[in-house]
Amino acid sequence: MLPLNATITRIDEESPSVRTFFFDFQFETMKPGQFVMVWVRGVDEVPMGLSSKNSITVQKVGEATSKLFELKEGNSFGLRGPFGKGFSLPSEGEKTLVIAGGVGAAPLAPYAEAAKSAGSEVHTVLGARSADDLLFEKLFAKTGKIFISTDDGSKGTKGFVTDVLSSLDLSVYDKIAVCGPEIMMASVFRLLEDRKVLEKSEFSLHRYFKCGLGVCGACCIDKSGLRVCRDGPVFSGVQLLNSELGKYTRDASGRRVKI
Amino acid sequence: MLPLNATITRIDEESPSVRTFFFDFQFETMKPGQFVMVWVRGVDEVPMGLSSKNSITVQKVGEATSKLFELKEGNSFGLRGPFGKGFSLPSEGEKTLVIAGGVGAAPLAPYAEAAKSAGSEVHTVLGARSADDLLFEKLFAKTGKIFISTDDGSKGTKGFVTDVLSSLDLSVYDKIAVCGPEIMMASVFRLLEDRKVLEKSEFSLHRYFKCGLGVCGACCIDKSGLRVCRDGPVFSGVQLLNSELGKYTRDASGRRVKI
Amino acid sequence: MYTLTGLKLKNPTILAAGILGTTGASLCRVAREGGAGGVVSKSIGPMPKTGHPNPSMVKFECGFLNAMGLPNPSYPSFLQELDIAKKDSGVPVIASIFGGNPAEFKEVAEGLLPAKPDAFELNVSCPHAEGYGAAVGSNPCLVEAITAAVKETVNVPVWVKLTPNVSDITCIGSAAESGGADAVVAINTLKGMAIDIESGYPVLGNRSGGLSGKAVKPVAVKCVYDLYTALEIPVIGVGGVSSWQDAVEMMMAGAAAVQVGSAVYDRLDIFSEISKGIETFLQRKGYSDVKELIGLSHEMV
Amino acid sequence: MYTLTGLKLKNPTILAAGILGTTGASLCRVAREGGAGGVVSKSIGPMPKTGHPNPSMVKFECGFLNAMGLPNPSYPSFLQELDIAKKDSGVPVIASIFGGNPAEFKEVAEGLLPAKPDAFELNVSCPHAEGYGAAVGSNPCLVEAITAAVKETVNVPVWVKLTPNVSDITCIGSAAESGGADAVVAINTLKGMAIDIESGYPVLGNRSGGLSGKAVKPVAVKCVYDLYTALEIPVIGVGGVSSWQDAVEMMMAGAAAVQVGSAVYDRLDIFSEISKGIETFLQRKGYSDVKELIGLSHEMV
Ligand SMILES: Cc1cc2nc3c(=O)[nH]c(=O)nc-3n(C[C@H](O)[C@H](O)[C@H](O)COP(=O)(O)OP(=O)(O)OC[C@H]3O[C@@H](n4cnc5c(N)ncnc54)[C@H](O)[C@@H]3O)c2cc1C
Ligand SMILES: Cc1cc2nc3c(=O)[nH]c(=O)nc-3n(C[C@H](O)[C@H](O)[C@H](O)COP(=O)(O)OP(=O)(O)OC[C@H]3O[C@@H](n4cnc5c(N)ncnc54)[C@H](O)[C@@H]3O)c2cc1C
Ligand SMILES: Cc1cc2nc3c(=O)[nH]c(=O)nc-3n(C[C@H](O)[C@H](O)[C@H](O)COP(=O)(O)O)c2cc1C
Ligand SMILES: Cc1cc2nc3c(=O)[nH]c(=O)nc-3n(C[C@H](O)[C@H](O)[C@H](O)COP(=O)(O)O)c2cc1C
Ligand code: FES
Ligand code: FES
Repeated sequence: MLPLNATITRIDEESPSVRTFFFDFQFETMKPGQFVMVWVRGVDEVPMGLSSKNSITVQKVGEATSKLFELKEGNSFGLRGPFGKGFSLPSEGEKTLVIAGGVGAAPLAPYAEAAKSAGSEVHTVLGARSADDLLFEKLFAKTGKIFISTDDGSKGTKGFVTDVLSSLDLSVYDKIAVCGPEIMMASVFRLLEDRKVLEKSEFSLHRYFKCGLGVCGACCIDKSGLRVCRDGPVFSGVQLLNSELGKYTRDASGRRVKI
Repeated sequence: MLPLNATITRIDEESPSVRTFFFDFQFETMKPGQFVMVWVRGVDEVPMGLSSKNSITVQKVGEATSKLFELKEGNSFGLRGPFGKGFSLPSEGEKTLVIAGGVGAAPLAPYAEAAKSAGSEVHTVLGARSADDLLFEKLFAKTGKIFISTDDGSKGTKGFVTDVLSSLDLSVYDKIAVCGPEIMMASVFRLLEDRKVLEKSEFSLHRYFKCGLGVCGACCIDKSGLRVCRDGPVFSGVQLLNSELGKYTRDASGRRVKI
Repeated sequence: MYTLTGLKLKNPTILAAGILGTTGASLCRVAREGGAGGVVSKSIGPMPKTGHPNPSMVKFECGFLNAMGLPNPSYPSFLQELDIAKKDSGVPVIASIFGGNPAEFKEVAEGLLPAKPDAFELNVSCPHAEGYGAAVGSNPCLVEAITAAVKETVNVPVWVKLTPNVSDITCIGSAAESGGADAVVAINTLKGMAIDIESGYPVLGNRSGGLSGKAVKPVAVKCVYDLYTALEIPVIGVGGVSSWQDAVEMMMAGAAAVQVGSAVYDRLDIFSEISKGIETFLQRKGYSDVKELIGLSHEMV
Repeated sequence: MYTLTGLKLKNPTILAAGILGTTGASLCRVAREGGAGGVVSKSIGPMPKTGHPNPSMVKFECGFLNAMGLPNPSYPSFLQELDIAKKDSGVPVIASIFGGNPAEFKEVAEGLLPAKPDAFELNVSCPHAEGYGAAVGSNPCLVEAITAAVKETVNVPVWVKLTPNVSDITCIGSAAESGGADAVVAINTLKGMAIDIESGYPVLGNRSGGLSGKAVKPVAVKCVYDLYTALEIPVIGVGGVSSWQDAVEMMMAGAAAVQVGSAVYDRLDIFSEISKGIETFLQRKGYSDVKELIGLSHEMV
């Protein structure tokens, strides 16, 4: 499928470096955790989680995202997707823990909403560098109890999401959904492993994507050889045992790069 | 669609020069008058009307048909189709006249049956060179009254189908379906025109087919430019007014050849 | 009205060579019922040819394979068909011609002149006719000589139809341009074949043939794109166009007009449909003239 | 067991170059979970390359367009991946390599020797990497020299992967054979492109790229058919194979084995599926050995 033309209908400033871009059609079948390939024409095409059926939430980090930040309402970009495997939804009555770090909150926002709609009690641990960078705080608060951590202590617990997690009884949750910077996810992974709740957990991974279709192999992880773009980006904790998570990633050429 | 592999399940000897080849699958959607392209591998591919959902009835005339006649039960050939437009069926209570000459009876046999099933009273005028060459006589007799003509007078009226037709009251029929050698069809056409019943009539034409798909243009007739393989082979009498019918045909190179 | 190498087209869609182009009547029908802005005849040669044995064309999932083998009644017999097309089609009629060398091309062109075709299209690109088509069209010197020979003979525009079955189509396009071509047409079919696995027989009577339809569109777009960069003369795009979107894509790649072949399989009025679709697109996008589309993608960097 | 240029394959289906072949782990997965009889790595070059900007691959109705641009970590970094593949895949591992000239090919082949690949596949056919691939692979002299240079360097089989973007693929195949190739592989992708009509931008980051998938199968079958006639060495068929029927067709055209690329999009275990399908077909038809299929269509006249 060739890229669809997405016209921007609204831009929300979520934080100094993060914006949500709403576009003029809905990915009706989208499951939270699935991603789209966002084609900033003439520049690059990059993966972004869907933060709703008709939006992406983007952190400005480099060339493509900076160009995106120059776009205004009425401008457009290309979109292919939705691709990949999303988070699995809880059943009615199950308890869900959402663990979001930084822009990792983007795919987890629609997940928390969907989990609540499914009849689950949803708790969220939301981490960011500082209070200003906290994403979707109101949304998460609406879906249930929220625990906040900031690196600089400007809001909530000073420290990392793991500092919040260490004081929670994780055995009460039936689903644990995690997305954030890899360092953070690796710490969470170890913590969940220690607490023996890994089998309830799912992590959304980032790797360098080229095709986004599961064909080129750019995004495969060790040792399983699973494709992040197709078999993921959401993997169960168990799938990630003995994986490269937190150890290394690969650059666009395929070379291993330490995390 | 590439040719399907049709394995011969039975061969019926219909007349000294005509055989029916039954094959091992059914063209469920087939409408009487539609044709298939019969691929005699290594030789040629030629059009044949379907004489039932799973048979063709073939007159031996040249290379491809001779090769077909060498095939036995269990042998196979390729089939593409069904293609083209069939005869339109009568409604319940309508009267149908079938006019078949020679191997032109092949597509008309399933038509007569279908017309009868549709609740129509079916009469057939069946012509051939001699008694031995009469095709599907029993079948037509089963579907209703049958009038026979043979060139040599060995059965029925001596002469042509038009000799039978001249003694019939054609105004009683709601549908008139014609297939046979072009000379015969041209005479029938003139007769029906004279009797002012052309608008009730349909004729199945033969032209040299290459693609059979309506793309190459080999089978187009003057002056309409209609494609026999796609817009036909069955045309209403009205569509054939002012046409080349009975005047000329075209050979494989596209040159006009007098009939 | 849309002008292309001096021809006034009703719209920028043209019937491709070898499609419903064997008789004058069918050319007229494609123009009148189909809505084509212009029609190209079947390729006509010096001698009558019955073509390859059937199967001569098959459809598969993504397109068509054909090996017609240039069946044609030769130019003397085709004159009357061309007359009919000229008289009744109401659109420019382009005579496609072929031969094995410059002299044959010249002979056929001359032979058809009495019927006054609006332009000639030189088929130096059919991939499955020994001694003709791509057999001559892969050789730049021959292409130039053939083009020059026909240009000398006729005083209507001459289009040269190119084969994609070469290492560098722009090199053949340049040869046509040097020979005086008024436009190039790209592409003819890609060499291809299919085998019936039940029997082991190649499906086409000629064993192999040419691929057309949706499958070849990306190849055609690339050829048109490259030719647009390399040549001064207009490029006419053909290959897999089956919707107005395809036509717009082809024009953005650089096509001054499009030809439609295999897609007449879907519906005869594909020409009207495409030209209406282009109009609507122009309006929606605020373009004032279809010419603004031509080569647009070259500017998007 | 199926022997091809001395390699013992579980079955005649092989993972094509550039597909899920960037890491040792994914090569192992394709072999173990996918059921491939052998696996070819991503093409590896002398220097790390990040490849072309995205979009680098898009899917359309009839296939895929890609312009990866030969991203690869270079041979020193790839050694560890090849080690993993050799250790854990359980099937022959073929290293695909590329360079701009014979010396670079030699350097890369030598550099990968420590990991003991079972064979080398020389990529002289990628259509969208300047100075590499088809840029060298359209020149028979260069192809012969490159093949000879690698043959001199290694003592495992050398396969040469050919581009269909030439006037006559058999001429390039013969050059590879003269250079000492143990097999040729046909085909790499066809030059192609697509344009986004909403914006006018070519869809691929590199503007144009290579066509693969169903669309190219008839072209690949024809190339294999012609190469089978022209060469003594085995031809490995690749291009649009996505079912056992396609594989059988390719083998009847002359392929000693098939490679599968784009069709891993449909399902990873396409390799097991194809090899099971071939087995069932052989039984139904009463063939005793898959080798009886190879080139069968050449005998059907
Ligand atoms: C499944 C998935 C979902 C994502 N969801 C979001 C999201 O919802 N919001 C968000 O802000 N970011 C998300 N990202 C990260 C986002 O893709 C990168 O921030 C973006 O690609 C940066 O592009 P750039 O050109 O601005 O940066 P560059 O300057 O090109 O690169 C900066 C860094 O971005 C990453 N990056 C660049 N190109 C790619 C690529 N093709 N594939 C993967 N990573 C790349 C690399 O780590 C690179 O080092 C997601 C990534 C993945 C894999
Ligand atoms: C729509 C249609 C339905 C037909 N149905 C029947 C049928 O049910 N039974 C039957 O016996 N015959 C039928 N025919 C006629 C049949 O196609 C020819 O008898 C057959 O093609 C002869 O092939 P051959 O190789 O044996 O003869 P050849 O020696 O090749 O030619 C003998 C004559 O057969 C005709 N013919 C040959 N090739 C073709 C072709 N590709 N397309 C059309 N005509 C061709 C020509 O008139 C030719 O002069 C039908 C024809 C058409 C167009
Ligand atoms: C049945 C058929 C016959 C053709 N005959 C000719 C021909 O006589 N001369 C010619 O130049 N091209 C011929 N072509 C090529 C077409 O004109 C066109 O270049 C090609 O089919 C690609 O366009 P399409 O995908 O729209 O069909 C023929 C194509 C087909 C399918
Ligand atoms: C994403 C992608 C990457 C490819 N990379 C390479 C490569 O590195 N080296 C190579 O020789 N061929 C490469 N190819 C070509 C394939 O190996 C194969 O020849 C081609 O895709 C046709 O086969 P298919 O239709 O089965 O995909 C690549 C193809 C694709 C789709
Ligand atoms: S990005 Fe190509 S396989 Fe995942
Ligand atoms: S046979 Fe080709 S159009 Fe009828």
